[in-house]
Amino acid sequence: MAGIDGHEPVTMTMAQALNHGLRRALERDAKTVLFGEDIGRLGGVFRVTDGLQKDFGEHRVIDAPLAESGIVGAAVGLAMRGYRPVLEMQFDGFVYPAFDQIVSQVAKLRRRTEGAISLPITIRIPYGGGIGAVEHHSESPEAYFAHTPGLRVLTPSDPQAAFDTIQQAIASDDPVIYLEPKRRYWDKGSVDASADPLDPAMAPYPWRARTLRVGSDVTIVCYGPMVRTCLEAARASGEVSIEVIDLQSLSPVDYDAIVASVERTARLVVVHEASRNAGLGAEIATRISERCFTMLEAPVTRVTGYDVPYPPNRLEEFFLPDLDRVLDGVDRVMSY
Amino acid sequence: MAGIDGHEPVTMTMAQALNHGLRRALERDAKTVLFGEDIGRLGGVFRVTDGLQKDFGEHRVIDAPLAESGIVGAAVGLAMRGYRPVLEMQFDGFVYPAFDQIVSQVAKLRRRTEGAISLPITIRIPYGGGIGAVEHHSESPEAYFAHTPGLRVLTPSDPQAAFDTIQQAIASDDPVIYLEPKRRYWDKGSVDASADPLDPAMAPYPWRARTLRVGSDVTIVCYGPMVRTCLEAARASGEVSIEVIDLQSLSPVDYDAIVASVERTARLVVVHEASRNAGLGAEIATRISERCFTMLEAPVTRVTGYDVPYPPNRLEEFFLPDLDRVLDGVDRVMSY
Amino acid sequence: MDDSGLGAAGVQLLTARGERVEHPDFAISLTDDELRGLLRDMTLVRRLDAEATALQRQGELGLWASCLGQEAAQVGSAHAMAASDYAFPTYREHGVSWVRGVPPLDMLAMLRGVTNGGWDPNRYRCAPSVIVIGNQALHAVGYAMGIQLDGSQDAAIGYFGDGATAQGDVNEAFVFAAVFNAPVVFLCQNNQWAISQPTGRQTRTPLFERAAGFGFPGIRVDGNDVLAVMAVTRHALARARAGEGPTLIEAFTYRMAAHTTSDDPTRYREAVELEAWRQRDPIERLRVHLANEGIVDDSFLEGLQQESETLGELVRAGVRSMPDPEPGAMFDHVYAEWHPEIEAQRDEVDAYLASFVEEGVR
Amino acid sequence: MDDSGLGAAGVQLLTARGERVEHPDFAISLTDDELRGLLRDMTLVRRLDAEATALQRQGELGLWASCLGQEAAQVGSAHAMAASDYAFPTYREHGVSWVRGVPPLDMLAMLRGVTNGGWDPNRYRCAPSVIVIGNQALHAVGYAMGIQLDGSQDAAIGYFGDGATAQGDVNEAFVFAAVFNAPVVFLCQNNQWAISQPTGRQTRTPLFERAAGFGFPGIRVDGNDVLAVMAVTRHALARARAGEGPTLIEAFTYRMAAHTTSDDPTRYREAVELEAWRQRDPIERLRVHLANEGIVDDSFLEGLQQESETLGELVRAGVRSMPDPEPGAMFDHVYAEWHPEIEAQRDEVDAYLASFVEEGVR
Ligand SMILES: Cc1ncc(C[n+]2csc(CCOP(=O)(O)OP(=O)(O)O)c2C)c(N)n1
Ligand SMILES: Cc1ncc(C[n+]2csc(CCOP(=O)(O)OP(=O)(O)O)c2C)c(N)n1
Ligand SMILES: [Mg+2]
Ligand SMILES: [Mg+2]
Repeated sequence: MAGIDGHEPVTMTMAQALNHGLRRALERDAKTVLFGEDIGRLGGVFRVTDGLQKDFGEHRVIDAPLAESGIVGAAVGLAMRGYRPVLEMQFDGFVYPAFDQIVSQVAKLRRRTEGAISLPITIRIPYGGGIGAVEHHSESPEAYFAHTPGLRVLTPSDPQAAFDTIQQAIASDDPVIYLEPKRRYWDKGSVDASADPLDPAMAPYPWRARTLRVGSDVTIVCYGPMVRTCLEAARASGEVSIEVIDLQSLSPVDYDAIVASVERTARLVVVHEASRNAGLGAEIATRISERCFTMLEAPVTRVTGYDVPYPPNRLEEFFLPDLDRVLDGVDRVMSY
Repeated sequence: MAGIDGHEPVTMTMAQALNHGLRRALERDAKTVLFGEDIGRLGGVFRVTDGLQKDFGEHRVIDAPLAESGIVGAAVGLAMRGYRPVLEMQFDGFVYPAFDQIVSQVAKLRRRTEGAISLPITIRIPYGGGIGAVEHHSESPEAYFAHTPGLRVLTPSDPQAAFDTIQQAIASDDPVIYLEPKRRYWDKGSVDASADPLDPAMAPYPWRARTLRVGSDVTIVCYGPMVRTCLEAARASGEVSIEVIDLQSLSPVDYDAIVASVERTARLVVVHEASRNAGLGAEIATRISERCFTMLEAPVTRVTGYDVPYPPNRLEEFFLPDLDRVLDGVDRVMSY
Repeated sequence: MDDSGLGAAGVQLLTARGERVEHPDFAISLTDDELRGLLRDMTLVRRLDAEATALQRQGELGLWASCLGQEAAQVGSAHAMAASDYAFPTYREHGVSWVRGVPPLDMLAMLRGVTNGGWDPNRYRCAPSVIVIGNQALHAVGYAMGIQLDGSQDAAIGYFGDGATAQGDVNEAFVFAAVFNAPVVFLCQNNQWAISQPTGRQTRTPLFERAAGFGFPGIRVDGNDVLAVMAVTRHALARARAGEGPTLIEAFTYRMAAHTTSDDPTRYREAVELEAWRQRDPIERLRVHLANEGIVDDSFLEGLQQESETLGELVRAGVRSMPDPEPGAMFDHVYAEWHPEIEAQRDEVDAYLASFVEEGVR
Repeated sequence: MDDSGLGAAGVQLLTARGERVEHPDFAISLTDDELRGLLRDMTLVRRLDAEATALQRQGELGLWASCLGQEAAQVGSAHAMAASDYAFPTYREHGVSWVRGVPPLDMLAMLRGVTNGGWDPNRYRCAPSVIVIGNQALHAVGYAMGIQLDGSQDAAIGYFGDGATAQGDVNEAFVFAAVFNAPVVFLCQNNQWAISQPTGRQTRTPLFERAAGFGFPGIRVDGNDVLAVMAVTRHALARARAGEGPTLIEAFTYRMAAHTTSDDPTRYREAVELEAWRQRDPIERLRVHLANEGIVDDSFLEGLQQESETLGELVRAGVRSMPDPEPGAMFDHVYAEWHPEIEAQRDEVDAYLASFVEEGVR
């Protein structure tokens, strides 16, 4: 991984980019500690924390007992003592035991104390399906967190975004639910580490959407694991010119970016893996329907997972939006 | 409470109606058991289970240790043994410790076992604000549950609906999150107990919305605690003719009823206490925008709580939609 | 020791009749000033509590969770703390926040409904009271882990009730504290009731015995004996500072009042039980002891009475004149950093409320 | 007993060298047929496990969580159960579901990815394996509460690992079981590891000691000694049936394989540890014992070897030919009753897939 600190972009996987981002955060601030199950010698089940305990010590990269409420609850106390805890939930399906601490304490303590206590806690959660896993290992819980005031929710879609936004999330004085699209962990991309992601000029960056592809007929809004799928669909689409927006921040959402796009395309497709009912797509559709009411040529269309528990993995290809389903959504808004 | 079993409608509070409904369920099926904190001698902090332990015994109305995950987890086991547990969470803010058992087990076990195991569990939760309570006692968590496949979510808005739907929820072989609008517990209404709410003719009833007021200019969709507020607003509105639909079932939602109304009014306001972002209002707005795209004269408007933790009670009147805010929403769709 | 209901294992230094007794493992020696200070704090806390209860009845407070009867457990344990230690209380620990120096009106602000907090936790090193049963036990452990990482000599105390011991979070706190050998004291006030449920609905064994299975000591102390509570808590804090890890203290006491002002205990408990515990009153026994020893005299007690009156007046007047926050305050401090939605909704509320002013309606 | 790593408290009836020893509190006397049956079950479970591991490597299964080394703890405890008792296993209890009669292919279906369950729980009185650590401990308690309400003599067993003891749910299960005196046995297989974490990261005390603080007995047993596990579990089940409440059994054993086929244990544990435990193999010690006693001979062992081969072939062929479910199956059994959204989405998927058929694309 030579060159990560130089000025040459380096090609690496998203998991490696996160590892480098965590390393930078550990170097930057002695109060930053990593806490989670199996993150030490094992380096986490996805190796995102690989080598960090060896390099920073057992008091900076701390293996936790097997209890997620304990991990998050203890992190609240660590934050009150001035630490900046970065937590790892082993999988999406295992954050729920900590839901109470997240909703009742992490999200509310700053408001409760009228700003006297900040909770700069980052909760990293590998999320989403597509890796052929068993039950509880493919969940997309973003709507639960987006619906919870007091939290911020971020998700990167490529190694560069991962490298930058994990550092920004950790540096934020707000609690951040940091959703890592696990099936993109092994996707490679170029990472330019020369710019400081905490540079004030970049500071509002993580709360801004990115337009990854410009197009004129339809806007696709997506995030995390679906970004690659949507970019592929946009490229595969012959006649229709598709604009692709990667939200990055799921709460708050950068609606100005979407509105600016829909003002040109007049058509919007929102894509996510999570179940449809009361999912994030509904909020985006509602907001854009409000702000672009007279402009829209077709109702906002959602391409999402279904309202069933995540299926056994031999069926996940039918549950997950893929290139064809995204294009089917595009067809629907085009032919409305 | 004479006459509840006769053919004369009786006036009672919603809390009393629920008590009668629970009593009927206990009488109907010996496998029905009530389980929760302080539900025995105390009769629950809202007295909804008042007298039931005395009449049915400590093995039918069981006081639980103070642990919500324990209550829900044990209920899963009771259901597997053939029981029909009716749980009480003491307040909305105290269901979160049980979130994991609800999302990972209650919602998924039937699908996991391909129908071999049903979970006829009813989880009663007094919810919502407006009673001047302290923190964690005024939450509206419906969106979390509506977003969770495998659950049904019901909420009554008056004593008759409470009496009927609590029995239907308990009789359902699906898990039901039964949200009781706590500030309506003391509202009185006439309860007709002569019809059997489990009569097959009434069977799909709890999954159907009710049109409580017919109007021609705007449709208001609301549920639970907001129904009374919306009815009052509709009555107070001089010029505008307002139709009021009480959803009753929050998952699934009876969209046909809403569409049928919006086909006439062309305008929709959705009202709920819960925070706006990724709330249930977004789903309803999105679905109606899809199905009524060319009909709508104005974007669907939401009148909701804000995206902040529920405020201290001296501020709750500003957080909660009231008659004026509902009419303000109506003004907005009328003047769009 | 029979009169305490404690059982043989309970530590007692002052009997219910105010007799000073010795304990083989726990000793305490306080100056007269310190002893008078304990009596003063307990007396004033009781007055504050009574005043708050009255204010609730008058509609000035939304709710009150009385600590009547638990003054020794709270004041005694808090007095054992150093200024730089950190307390993690529940909604009932008025005696703790009082000793930590939290101004009485700050303590009442939450129940007045003008805030969900009330004081700056870091100033008094006393966290805001936590309502979700058990959550704060983990905060105390995490804070203690931070102390350890700092290499400091501070300690944390996590307060909770008998009912809370059934919660997953409290048990996870035991696990984490033991595994990390965290400098934390768990102070469980077993006040015999969790709303309507007696302790027997949460456990089949004395609560202090829970600790051993997690790998740290548990001690039962007469929670109505301020000297014993202070001695035992000092001992546990000393262990924490010495790197010996956590201790569970079960302070055996009684909730003399209703669970909260919304509760009706006549539905579930017998008056005779209350009567028995009245005989074990924590303040009266200290008063008797100090009077017998000549440490307090009538003039001191009259002065204290006067101070109580003054406190009562201050609280009454203060609560009544406590201003409501501005509506926009609900948007303050939700986030530390810029948040477009919060700002937009704040503007929405401002504009909406302004429209009434224009129309002259509100 | 030294060779077990168990400590003095551990119950052992068969040493690692296959010598039969007596224990003052736990005796067992089995017929030769029963003894052969135990050897047979452990051997076949091990073969099934090996076959599944191989199938995973070949890409036929998505994942496999091996029970290698834990056969005695699983087979022994399951053999102690009556047919009408109910087991609540985790993802690793293949030896339990085997003894409960679950067909081997049903056990593999979840790992094949064709279902999230695999068998009808009520038919075998064996719940589907639970993956969220600790959840099932509460299910077992609730089920046992139901037994109690029925006035029946059944019992339930909740299985979990050493890591699970840190979870709130497991501790709440202890609370509920104790308070309701539920006829449940907690069978904790302490296999020394929770993925990469040694038991010391979850507890500072031997796990069986956890129970006393909750008010019921805890027993450590040599988990690689099938006779001792069976004796101790029988004893605990008898207590449950007699209305004496729950028991925690810590079966002291070892996870010989990786956590799952996705894991790489060389990153966190030493080969020498594995070697020490190989000397305590649960199957070999029973084989030696039965051979020494003349209860099994070469022809029996050859027959068993043959049976293993047959099982292996059946599993291989069965897994390879296991059909994928239809896409629409994901909508089945989500709800028991009519659900308009589910039906609409099922139609949506059908129509969408049909469009490809029409276009001849898929
Ligand atoms: C998670 C949770 N569940 C339920 C409640 C409602 N509740 C408030 S206080 C209380 C009893 C607490 O008893 P205990 O822990 O003994 O403390 P005490 O009130 O006696 O001081 C209950 C059930 C709550 N606050 N939090
Ligand atoms: C709530 C939860 N958190 C994390 C995980 C991920 N995980 C799966 S198995 C495991 C270790 C379990 O250890 P133990 O309880 O000792 O059982 P063993 O695997 O050793 O049989 C972990 C952390 C999970 N399944 N559930
Ligand atoms: Mg109590
Ligand atoms: Mg283990």
